[in-house]
Amino acid sequence: MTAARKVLDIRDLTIEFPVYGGAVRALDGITLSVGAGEIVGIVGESGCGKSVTAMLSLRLLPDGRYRVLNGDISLLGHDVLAAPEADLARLRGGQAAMVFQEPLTALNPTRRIGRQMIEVIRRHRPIDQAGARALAIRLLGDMRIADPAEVLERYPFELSGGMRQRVLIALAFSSDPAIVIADEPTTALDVTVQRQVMSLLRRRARQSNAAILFITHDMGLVSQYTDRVYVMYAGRVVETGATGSVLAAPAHPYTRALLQGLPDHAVAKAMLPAIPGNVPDLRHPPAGCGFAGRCAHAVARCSERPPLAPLDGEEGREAACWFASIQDHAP
Amino acid sequence: MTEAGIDSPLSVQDLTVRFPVGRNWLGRPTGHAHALNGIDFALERGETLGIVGESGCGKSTLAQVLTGLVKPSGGTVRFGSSPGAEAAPLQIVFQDPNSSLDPRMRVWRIITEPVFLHRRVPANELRALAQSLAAQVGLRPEHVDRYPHEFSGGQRQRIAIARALAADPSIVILDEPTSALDISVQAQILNLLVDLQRRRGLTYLFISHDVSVIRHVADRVAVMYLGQIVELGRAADVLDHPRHPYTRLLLEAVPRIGQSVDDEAAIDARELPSNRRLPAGCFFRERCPFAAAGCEQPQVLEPTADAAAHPVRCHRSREGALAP
Amino acid sequence: ATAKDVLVIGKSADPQTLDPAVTMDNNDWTITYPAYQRLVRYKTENGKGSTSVEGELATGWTVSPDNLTWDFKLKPGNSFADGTPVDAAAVKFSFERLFALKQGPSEAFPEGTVVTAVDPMTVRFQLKTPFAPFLYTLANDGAAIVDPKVMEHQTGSDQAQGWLSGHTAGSGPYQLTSWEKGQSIVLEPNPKYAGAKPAFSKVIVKFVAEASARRLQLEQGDLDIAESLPGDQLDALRKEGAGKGLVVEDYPSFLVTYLYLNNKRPPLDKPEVRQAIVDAVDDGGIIDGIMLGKAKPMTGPIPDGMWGADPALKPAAHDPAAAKALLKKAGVGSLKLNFLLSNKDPNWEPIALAVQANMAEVGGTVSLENIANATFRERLGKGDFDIAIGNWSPDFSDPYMFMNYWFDSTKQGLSGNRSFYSNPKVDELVRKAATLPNQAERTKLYQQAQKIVIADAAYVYLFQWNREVAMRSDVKGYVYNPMLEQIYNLGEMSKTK
Amino acid sequence: MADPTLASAVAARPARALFDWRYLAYRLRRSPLTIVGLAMILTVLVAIVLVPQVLPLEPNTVNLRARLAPPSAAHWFGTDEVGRDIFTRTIYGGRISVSIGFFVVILSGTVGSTIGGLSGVIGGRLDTIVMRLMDVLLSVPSLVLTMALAAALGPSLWNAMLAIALVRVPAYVRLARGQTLTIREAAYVKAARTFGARPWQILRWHVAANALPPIIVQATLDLGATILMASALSFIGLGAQPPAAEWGAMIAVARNYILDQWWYSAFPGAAILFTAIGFNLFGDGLRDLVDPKQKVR
Amino acid sequence: MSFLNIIRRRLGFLILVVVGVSLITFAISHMIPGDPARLIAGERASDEIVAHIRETLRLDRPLWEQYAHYAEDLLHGDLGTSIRTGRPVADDIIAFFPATLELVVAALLFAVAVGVPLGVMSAVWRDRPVDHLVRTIAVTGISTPAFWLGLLIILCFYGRLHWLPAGGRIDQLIDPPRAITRFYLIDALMTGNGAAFLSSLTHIILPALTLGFVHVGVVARQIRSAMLDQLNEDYVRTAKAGGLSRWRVVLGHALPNALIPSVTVLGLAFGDLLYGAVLTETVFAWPGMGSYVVASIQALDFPAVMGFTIVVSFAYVLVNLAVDLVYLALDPRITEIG
Ligand SMILES: Nc1ncnc2c1ncn2[C@@H]1O[C@H](COP(=O)(O)OP(=O)(O)OP(=O)(O)O)[C@@H](O)[C@H]1O
Ligand SMILES: Nc1ncnc2c1ncn2[C@@H]1O[C@H](COP(=O)(O)OP(=O)(O)OP(=O)(O)O)[C@@H](O)[C@H]1O
Ligand SMILES: [Mg+2]
Ligand SMILES: [Mg+2]
Repeated sequence: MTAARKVLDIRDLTIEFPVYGGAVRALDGITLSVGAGEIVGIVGESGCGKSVTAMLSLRLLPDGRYRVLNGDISLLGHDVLAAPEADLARLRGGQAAMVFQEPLTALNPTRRIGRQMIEVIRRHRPIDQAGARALAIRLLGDMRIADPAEVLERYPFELSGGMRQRVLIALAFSSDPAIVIADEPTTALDVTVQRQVMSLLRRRARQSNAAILFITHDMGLVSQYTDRVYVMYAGRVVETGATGSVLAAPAHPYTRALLQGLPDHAVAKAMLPAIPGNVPDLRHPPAGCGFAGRCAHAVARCSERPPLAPLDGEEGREAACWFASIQDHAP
Repeated sequence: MTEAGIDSPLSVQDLTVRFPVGRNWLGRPTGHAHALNGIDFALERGETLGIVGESGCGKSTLAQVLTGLVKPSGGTVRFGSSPGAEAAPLQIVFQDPNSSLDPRMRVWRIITEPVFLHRRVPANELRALAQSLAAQVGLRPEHVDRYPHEFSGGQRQRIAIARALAADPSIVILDEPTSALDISVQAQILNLLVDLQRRRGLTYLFISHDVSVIRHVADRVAVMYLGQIVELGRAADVLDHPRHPYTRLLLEAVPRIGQSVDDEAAIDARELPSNRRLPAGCFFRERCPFAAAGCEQPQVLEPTADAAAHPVRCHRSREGALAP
Repeated sequence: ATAKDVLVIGKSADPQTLDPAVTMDNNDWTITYPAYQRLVRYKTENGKGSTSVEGELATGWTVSPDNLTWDFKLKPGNSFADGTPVDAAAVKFSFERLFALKQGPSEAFPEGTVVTAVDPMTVRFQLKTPFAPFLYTLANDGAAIVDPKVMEHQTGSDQAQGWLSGHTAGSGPYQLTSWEKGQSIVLEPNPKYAGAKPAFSKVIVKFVAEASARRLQLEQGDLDIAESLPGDQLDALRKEGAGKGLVVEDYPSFLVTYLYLNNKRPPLDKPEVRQAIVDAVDDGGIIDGIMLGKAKPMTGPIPDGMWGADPALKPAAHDPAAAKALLKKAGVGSLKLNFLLSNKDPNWEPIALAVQANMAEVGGTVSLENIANATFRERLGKGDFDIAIGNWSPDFSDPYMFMNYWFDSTKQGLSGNRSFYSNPKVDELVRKAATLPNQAERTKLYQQAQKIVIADAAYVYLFQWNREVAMRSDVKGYVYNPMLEQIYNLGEMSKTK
Repeated sequence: MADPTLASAVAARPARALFDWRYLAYRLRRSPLTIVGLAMILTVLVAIVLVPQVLPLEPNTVNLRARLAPPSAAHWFGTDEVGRDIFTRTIYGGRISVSIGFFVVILSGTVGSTIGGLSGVIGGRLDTIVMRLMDVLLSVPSLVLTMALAAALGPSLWNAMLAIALVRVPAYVRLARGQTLTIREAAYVKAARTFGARPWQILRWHVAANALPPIIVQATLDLGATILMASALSFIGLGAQPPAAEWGAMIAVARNYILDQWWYSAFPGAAILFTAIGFNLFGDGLRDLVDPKQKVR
Repeated sequence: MSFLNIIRRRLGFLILVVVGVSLITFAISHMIPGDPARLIAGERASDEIVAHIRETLRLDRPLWEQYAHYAEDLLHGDLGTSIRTGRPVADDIIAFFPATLELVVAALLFAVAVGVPLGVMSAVWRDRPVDHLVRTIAVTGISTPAFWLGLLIILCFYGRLHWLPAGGRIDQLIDPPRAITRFYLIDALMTGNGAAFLSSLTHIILPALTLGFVHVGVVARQIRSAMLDQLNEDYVRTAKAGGLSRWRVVLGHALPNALIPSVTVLGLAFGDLLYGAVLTETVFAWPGMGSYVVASIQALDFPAVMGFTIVVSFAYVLVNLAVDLVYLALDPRITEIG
């Protein structure tokens, strides 16, 4: 898919965290982009580097805790890794907003909702207290919050999880961002509420033509809410393409195995085709294909690292496997 | 409703649990969380009873009552045929394998804890037992000399399962055994559980909020809402032909690959009410699109006249007002 | 620096109670003594304090031949700070109050004394038995004449004890005007005082617990007089003092330091063993090393300067060889003794250490037990010790304070005879001496007794202290009296500037 | 992975008994202050254990001729008012102080943690009573309690130690109980309870090992505090008694010489400071290391 | 409602504390070997006099009877009469306690004023040189024997530099301000007594510095660890992601939240400060309860020791009540304190 303009563009990014006993290669040469108004998903297992990618896109990881070995990030034309902190601070919450996973802890527990919202709003808009307050009320109203003025006077702990997440989304859209990065925004919520929050998020983004980078580990959500998807495994992107086609016809053995291992469509109590073994230890990232150790089709060549290469047959489809081919995955 | 048969290894009747919440200066509770509000079911030998429901509906509380961690405020729990039989051949596997294993115990100690707490057994016998159990859950014998932190999440859950098997239980309660695991590992554990059940003739009470997992492992399914079972029946019946409006809402909300969502319709969901004060009448009334007269009455879990249909806690459904 | 008409005295501790009928503490007397007057007072002869007395409130007195009836004529014109005249009734009130309260100070006065006001200006004391030192006890702080009006402040039946503990009600040159507890006391002239008008418009008594801080304040001129400085600091002050406008004066005092040897506890029940200790202890070494030479060896129980002392006596010699021989003779193989002391006097510990070392030289093992003063006293009273150390100073200027207290077997224990010494002959001698009116006769008896007790080695007499007083050099008129430790003749003092 | 063949049974030596020593060592290297603290503790220990072995020192030899001598080659730290060598006395004082520290901490730590642990595991009314009692004890100003106790027991080193230990017990009761309550909520304890574990078994198998690290950290910090407290007690005359060379007791005398003989109070004071800093730095660092919150993955 | 709840609970606890503390101190003070009567009578007093004094003080009665009397008086708000000074204990407490309290509060203010910024810097620049420096200062403070430090400070600031006075609460020649709160500084301000204010201020600086220095460490340590906790919280990330500047996040969000748990620690520090005050008071001739209590204990003055213990415990519980209330006011999440 060729996006008109890329709001976020990550090129060949490799970073590591120095830790006890070496360094964790959290991202190992990922390349990823989000076009204007596009909803892009990143899906992958726990620890594969989704959150690091999101945080790094706004350079929110604490300085000095990580090392960039290679690559760069361009966010709305700014070189995120090199930009001065002040520039980024202007970008954050302005042109580029974020929604986090845990809505309870993501809000300052001792401040009223209103104060927190107004503080951020006024950071990016030259309006007075009353104006900011009116805006906050409108934003909350957009999120279908019944009595916005009253909610502004509440503390986070007085709201339900779904409400809090809606507050965070409202906040994210407070300054008409070009991109919203949502890191597992519904993991802490119930399925019924999840659906509501996701739909609000998508609708709001479409209204203001904002792009969304949506991070999840739920294949179902990816399928329902994204246009395009990146499948990550052990700090690398293993496959990407339009969501529908990736899920319907996965090209990488990992994507395939993952989808087959889901109990959704399996015969009850039948043995599921499980992926053997465990996710590799990122302190010792595999030299070749990260999935080779667990892959049923691994051969000698897999000890060489496969590049993320375009696949024939479909625009925008790419996979990092020597033997990638688009195969229909029969549910 | 399944008869609380003579043969049922475990049956509960009208189980209620209230947790005191907040205390005034005299130490008296200022309110209660009504976690369970009248649960009835009977397990059948060798089956898997799946329990689904949203967070906070009382699934874990039910598990804790059955394992004796929480005293019920009302109702009875019966093991086997004799009422009040104490020594229940029942074990539990918790959700989070990180916190359910003592980080400072070696694996063989962890696995054999249900044994050595009650009998003095020489250490070498315990290790041998641990090794054989480890083998059954797919761990290597030398693993038993390590500490839990040296294992991955999936392996830790295997250890927890091995420990549950150590006491040679006939019933195992599985409280979301896979929700803390990687999706790529979930299948391994589900396979292991299915395999163990087959080999050892275990009865499972399988708790999960993931409908597809329940659909996969359960013979029968109970859907819980606000501390009550609203629908109970064969898995295929309940999940493919839900009769209770809540079950329908739940199933609809589960994200499915390849299914699209209508945002405008989805936005109007209502959230779960608090269990601090129970609603009068049908607990689901406020969120129910089918609410009508009669719903202000407390609902009971009853089969319909139609013998083929499973019991449901909704008079409208029983009256056939909610044709699927 | 302080103003010319203000005197600032630095003390180490707050007074406890200012009721003269209750307090037994010199530290309290600093305040009470100048606030009250007594029937008699110690004389000042040639600018020096003497141990003989003269009338203060009394113009004169007569004694009956049987030594039992004492009549005192009062000086007219004296009055208390509130204007109440000091008359026989006030004297009678004061003594009756003292006897009724029956606290420590009443101890000095003979049991069963009856006080009567013969006429407004004559007061009579009727004693039960003759008591030679009676006249001298009347100069004690406890004999202060208290304004009878204090009874207005009585609560319950406390004889106004509560009120007097924090106020003064006397006819002395000064009266207490404020007491910031723990911080300072301010004395101001008593407007009704009959004597010469005092020079200071204010006397401030400040409490500074740290000796070093007291010294610093004295050096900086924030204090005019600093009390209880340790010897080493006084030495340092003396050396550098002149340039800083400070003087440190030495005065011979009646404060003595001596060791109690528990005569009742074996092996110290043997005089040889006690004598061996006397011989072993290096008195001179202690005086030089610990007291820095600012003390004088004692020759016997009565300190030099007090009548009754025997000039023929010599200090005990340091003779380890003799000690060893004595021990051998007594058949004491390994001498193991405990040495009780408390932290009351900082010199006690080094002295104890020195004694420990001295005893080691002659083969004795002395273990030190430094305990809280209260416990220390308790154990002294019970005789639960082998060796203990103590300081003693007389309450009135009479050898009675030493001979009768230390050796009369009825005073065994804390009250005085702390060695638990008992010798019927000595009992007889000292008791007789206490009743006779004639000083020469009494001297003879006391000297006879001294010889016996020295031979019995009842105590180890170490030394009598030099009192050192550190003050700014512009303070004039201070007269030291060995009977009035920590008491200042505020009425006569002044400052030049 | 899932290959349960006995042939491949190779004993892998794990390393996590109480602390993960290798991990601690790794963290330690990045925490210079902790190392400094450790070095200071070691210095003190070496000095008090080895110096008297190497040098023939006698802390109580009185030499009145050499009283109050300034530091010199013969007397490194000078001498005191009866000519004892202050260097020697400072070293011996360290023995006393450090032993007091360990004694108090071990006594109050074990007693307090046992009470707290049991109280936490058993819970219910017993727990309420124990905790109210501890609250009352904690409300008594520790100074008055220690002083009164020391005075009641009679001033001696031993009694001062007992008094300090007694006063510190409630803190450990609270700490251990808090830990226990946290651990009690951990799923592994819940699991143990479903296996029918009795309170003492839970204490023995789960609480003891898991609650220990914070208690040990607290104990390390308390070592410093105890040494200070003991010297304070001795300073006001309720602790060590002469001729024992205790630092606080030495300063109590030395304060009278502070204006003219600086060395007398300076060295024992510096010794207290040095030792307490050592234990506090080390304990502080240890706390950071053991604190799970601050672990960087 | 919950304010009321806490107050009620604390007051209930107060009764428990008074009973418990009086029992404990009573038991302890009667364990002390020694006879207070002997102390008052003077060393040489005859047994008869001592017996008489014992009688008047009821010391000859059985212990339970003595306690019963004491408890009865206590109910009437009467703390008894000091054996040592012969004054009502309550009077002595009023005379000595405010000075201690004033010193403790001043020291606490100093400790907070210095400790909080240090702690914040230390947390923000964790593991950097600043952090090491702050931690060294903190640990040095905690490890310094206050009695020794006090001597050094006097020597330096009074002895050598002559900057500040070294003893007492106020210059002797200046009358203390009229007693309203009995805090000289506050009273001087309230009565507009400039000279007294200045003098009290110069007098309190050195002792407060000495006492406070120890607690600078305590405060800095606590703030550092609380700040580290807060800086790890998600909402800090949210605030940053909202574009707020680093110091706005640190000072505006993290610090207020870090102060909440620290309030409790300050409440506890108050107890330690009382402890430290005793040592500091002697050194600085501060007319507080320190030397009074030491002297009372040494004089076996049971009523005084008990009275003081009860009053201090009372104060301690009240401070903790205040802490609870502050906590409640600061943290909206807490609706009840269990
Ligand atoms: N501050 C850090 N220090 C060390 N390692 C880190 C740090 N942050 C992340 N990592 C490591 O980087 C890897 C990627 O982490 P990340 O949080 O991006 O995973 P994720 O895909 O978001 O997982 P999840 O689904 O659990 O949120 C993990 O192995 C993690 O352990
Ligand atoms: N110890 C407790 N004290 C007070 N309330 C409790 C306690 N345990 C559980 N509850 C309440 O009981 C209700 C049911 O909790 P439970 O843990 O059984 O839910 P659940 O269905 O297991 O949820 P989840 O899917 O989140 O695990 C919740 O509202 C919870 O707040
Ligand atoms: Mg993540
Ligand atoms: Mg649960």
